[in-house]
Amino acid sequence: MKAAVISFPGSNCDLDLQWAVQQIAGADCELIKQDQTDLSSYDVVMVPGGFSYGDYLRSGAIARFSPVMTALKDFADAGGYVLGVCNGFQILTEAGLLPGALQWNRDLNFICEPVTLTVDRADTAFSNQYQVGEQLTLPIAHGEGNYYADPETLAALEANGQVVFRYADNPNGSVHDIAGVTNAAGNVLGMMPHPERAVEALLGGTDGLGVFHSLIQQTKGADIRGAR
Amino acid sequence: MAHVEMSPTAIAEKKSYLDLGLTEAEYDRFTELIGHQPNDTEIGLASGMWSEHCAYKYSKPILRQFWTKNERVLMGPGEGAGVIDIGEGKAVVFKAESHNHPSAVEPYEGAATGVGGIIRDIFSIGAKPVAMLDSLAFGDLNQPHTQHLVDRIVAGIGGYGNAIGIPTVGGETNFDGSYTRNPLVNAMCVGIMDKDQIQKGKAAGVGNALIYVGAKTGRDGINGASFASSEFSDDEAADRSAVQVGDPFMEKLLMDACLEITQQHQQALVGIQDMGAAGLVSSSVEMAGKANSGMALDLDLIPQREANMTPFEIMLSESQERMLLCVRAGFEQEVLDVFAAYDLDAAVVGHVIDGHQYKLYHHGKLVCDVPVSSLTDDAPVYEQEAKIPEHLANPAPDFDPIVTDPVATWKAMMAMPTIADKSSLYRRYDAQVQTNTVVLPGSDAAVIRVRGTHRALAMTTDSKGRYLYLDPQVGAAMSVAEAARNLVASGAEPLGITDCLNFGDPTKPEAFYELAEAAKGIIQATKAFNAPVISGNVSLYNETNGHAIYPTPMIGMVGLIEDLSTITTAAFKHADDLIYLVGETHGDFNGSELQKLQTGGVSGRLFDFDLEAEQTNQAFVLSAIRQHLVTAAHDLSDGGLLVALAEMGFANGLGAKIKVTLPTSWGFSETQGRFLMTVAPENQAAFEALNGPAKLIGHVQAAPEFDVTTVSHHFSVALGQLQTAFEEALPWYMNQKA
Amino acid sequence: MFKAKVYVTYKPSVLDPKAEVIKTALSRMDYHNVADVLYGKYFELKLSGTEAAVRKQVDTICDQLLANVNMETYRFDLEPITEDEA
Amino acid sequence: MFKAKVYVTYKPSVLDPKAEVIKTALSRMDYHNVADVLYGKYFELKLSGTEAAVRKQVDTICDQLLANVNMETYRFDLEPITEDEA
Ligand SMILES: Nc1ncnc2c1ncn2[C@@H]1O[C@H](COP(=O)(O)OP(=O)(O)O)[C@@H](O)[C@H]1O
Ligand SMILES: [Mg+2]
Repeated sequence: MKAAVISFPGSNCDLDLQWAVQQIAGADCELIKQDQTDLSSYDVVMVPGGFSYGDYLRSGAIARFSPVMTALKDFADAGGYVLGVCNGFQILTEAGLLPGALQWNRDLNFICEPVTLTVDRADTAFSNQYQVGEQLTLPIAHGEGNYYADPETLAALEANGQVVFRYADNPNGSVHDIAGVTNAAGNVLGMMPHPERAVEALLGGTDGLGVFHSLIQQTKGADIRGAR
Repeated sequence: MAHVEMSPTAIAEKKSYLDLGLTEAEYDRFTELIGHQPNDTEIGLASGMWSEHCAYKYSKPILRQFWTKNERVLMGPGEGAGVIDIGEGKAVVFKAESHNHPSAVEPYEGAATGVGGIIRDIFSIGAKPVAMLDSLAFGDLNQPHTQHLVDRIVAGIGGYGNAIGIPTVGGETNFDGSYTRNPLVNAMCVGIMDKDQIQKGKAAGVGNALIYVGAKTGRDGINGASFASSEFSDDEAADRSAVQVGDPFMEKLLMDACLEITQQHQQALVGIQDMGAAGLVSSSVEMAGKANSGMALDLDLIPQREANMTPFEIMLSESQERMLLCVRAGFEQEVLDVFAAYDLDAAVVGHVIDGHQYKLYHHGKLVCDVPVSSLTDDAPVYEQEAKIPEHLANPAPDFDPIVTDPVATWKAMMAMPTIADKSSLYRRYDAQVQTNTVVLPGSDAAVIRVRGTHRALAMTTDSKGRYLYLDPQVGAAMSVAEAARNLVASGAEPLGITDCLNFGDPTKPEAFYELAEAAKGIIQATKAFNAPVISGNVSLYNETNGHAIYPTPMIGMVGLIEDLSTITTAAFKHADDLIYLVGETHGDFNGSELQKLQTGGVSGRLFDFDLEAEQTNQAFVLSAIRQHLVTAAHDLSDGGLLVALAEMGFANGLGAKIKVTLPTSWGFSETQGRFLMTVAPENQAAFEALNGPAKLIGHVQAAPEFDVTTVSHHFSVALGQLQTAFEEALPWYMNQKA
Repeated sequence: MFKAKVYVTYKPSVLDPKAEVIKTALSRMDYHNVADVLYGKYFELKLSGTEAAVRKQVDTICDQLLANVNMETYRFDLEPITEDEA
Repeated sequence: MFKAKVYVTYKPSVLDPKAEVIKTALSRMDYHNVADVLYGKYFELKLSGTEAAVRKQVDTICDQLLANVNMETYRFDLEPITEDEA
């Protein structure tokens, strides 16, 4: 698997994602800038967490005007795999690559803590190493992670089985306890919890590794170092 | 509120320098030093540079006595931050800074810009910031004003740290009435670097350029340094001009760009310093002073956000997110290009010149021409008079607690705001970004691994204002000891400390006495734990309407763990592990949380402190941990033995059964130098063979229940009951109406 | 030259947590005569061009940047200003 | 019954990082005719009472709650509304 992580000005989980994919999951992973316009050499492009452009207007709102986003749209349209984590998820919704929007957490406070997720779909490019119903512990760290979609969109999401992860105990007010959702085609996933923060036992758990192993499995080729 | 310029004669006649915080004697001294009547700009610079914040004019005689060097210290106080060797080619850099006054006026931005400021100190040394800690003190939490301050200050710290991507991994939150109008907001930042890349804030080499980078200068926070060096009164609460808005996005770019320069453009860089208190003047003149250089700046080249700023305003503005670099002649473009790639405003604004004068030009006119030393080394230093405060000269009688219902007291103690769970606050901080945090907030010290080595760093902040109020010297030594105890419980060996000395008005003999005595205690204890002071900060005038805070030195300590497998946390791990109490317990209650619970305050003579026993106990605990004989360790501090025991049980829902030969009330005594540890049954013999100062008092049990036998009582309580009291106290208080 | 005053608010169907917090705060301040609170963002932009062009442009800026139309709505007023006011 | 429209913006001397970032975004969208951006908050409150009382109350609410007077200024308009509109 050849992956890239897009580093926007203000991204701050870019190096963490790269570390998880490269040092821990053992796949190729490059950091690229927001002005990159050609993504054709990658299997997977990841949009990291952080505060792109300070998140000053709305989280993710400004990043979507970066040159790389046009390329990312083409990449996704062509079937490339796109993973957005936290701010990455927010950027993907702002850019229209994923449905819905992320609103301020129900209690208006930033929340950093481990949460329990339930795997809803184990047949996606991002979750094929998990079992349906499996419970995962992943950290969240966000102020605007309260997923919102209007009723029709929501009904369509559920009907198409686009919800991949749900909160077991909803921390932020997200509709239908949605923690991670794909586009209709299933090749773009956005999730608020941070899988890259749960890949080493030393740091408290390895439940997030499955996301990266799933992508490696999906894109074949690369060998998986250290089974889940 | 724009600044109106006055002529040198008008300044002398109208004595307008008095409004800037300079005395007549200081005005005369400055006039003599510079050899002419100071003009408006010059007197403004003096007021900033001669403030306590920049010149340490009252605290210097105290700070000089600190113990600042051992074999590991690479750089002590004097630069942006201190540096200590941690082996394997790496060094740790750390410093703490207070932002008490700004946070009292505007809690969110005051706290946020405090975080921003301390981060700049760390990366100006060339270190990558890897962790933040925050030490907070507030008034009583049943006051709506306090609730508001807690909410906004915590939001501000998180707002900045979370956005810039530095994990906030620890800290402390204390509550006492003395902080009602003067909350303490001390932020500490820790960085890691290759030990051969240390940068200094100096401007040397005639012809070398000064490059300004970062946010444009505006009229925000003008002369905040002298603002922070005076007391509050009710009128000044309405003085709302000294507020800046933090921009963590800008600082992230600035940090990344500056680190790129310190790491990859070393041949271009002579020196680098952040613009903190007294903004452009302090950073530039200090850089010249350290290299014994002269300097000329052209103020028209300073990036400005507002029109028609006067030299006074430009030089004393405390706009945030700015840095000053001295760059070798010929390399200017190379450095400007790096900044341009990050979309940052940067400009060459001046040069190092021959001689020792500090010259400023504005619209082609020379507006300041003074010796560099008149603003730095020649600033006044005062030896103050010290006088023992009345409550120390004639202490109240000893407090002797009576505990008739042990379970009720235990629950009430768990809910004391200073003791209660702080997770509702620290969950608002990203503690994990950068993915190095091994021990999260909630245990004793936080632990960060050092990438590229087998090592980890443990870090903590501790302050004990209540103890210092009853005995500043012993209380300060206890603060250092508690910090060390927290590190040791995590498996770390203390490396060094940074401090924020939060005190009252130093011109009052009683307040100065407290400061001088506290320093003595810090010196004794730092030597005892081989943890020199490598950096720090002073915040005086923490008074409102004449009422000072408790004297509160904040101790930030960093320790080294050489082997990741020896990292230890406070949580019980397994049922049947044996519980040992390390250290002697006495009836030590004056200044304790139990005294506060039962009497509403603290009074009397502070209980004794056996520094030697503390050293012995810490050495024993560390050695047992390093031999892998310990499954959990927790230091005893606020609330003593029973509080610590309960805290150890909460994380994994494990109870305990213990028996102690102490009176029940002594279960809440705060005798120093103690730990609780657990040892797996199979290691009992090996552990006891160490012959340490540890006594077996019971064991961990699977049942979520604590069962305690003392000489006077036998009682048991469900873990859940104590945990509810512990966890719900802060959220409950925060929702109280007046 | 025109000044555009832009108002961005949540769609009525979206619960706005910030407005809720303000309501709670008002009732803590014992203001029980406040019936309703709406919270939004307010922008002023100064733009040059013909009125029609500016109107179209502001609409695009709102739609793509200033509001997230998945959960927010916007409206704006244009008023002509002189160069001095700009 | 009155509707109060409240505008809260930064004081002119305070740096507004949000407005700066919006300006950057507009120039990336190739809108070079936008001269200036102001970013603020907008509130609508509905309140009952006499005009004078309501005016005084809204002023207090702004000063103590809606605006942070350390760095923001506010202004508001009051308009009478009927019970139906409320
Ligand atoms: N303001 C804060 N920010 C971050 N962490 C905090 C804060 N207040 C308390 N904590 C964390 O809560 C835990 C308990 O704090 P404290 O009771 O002060 O510990 P100790 O008594 O061991 O010094 C620690 O892990 C500490 O880092
Ligand atoms: Mg402790």
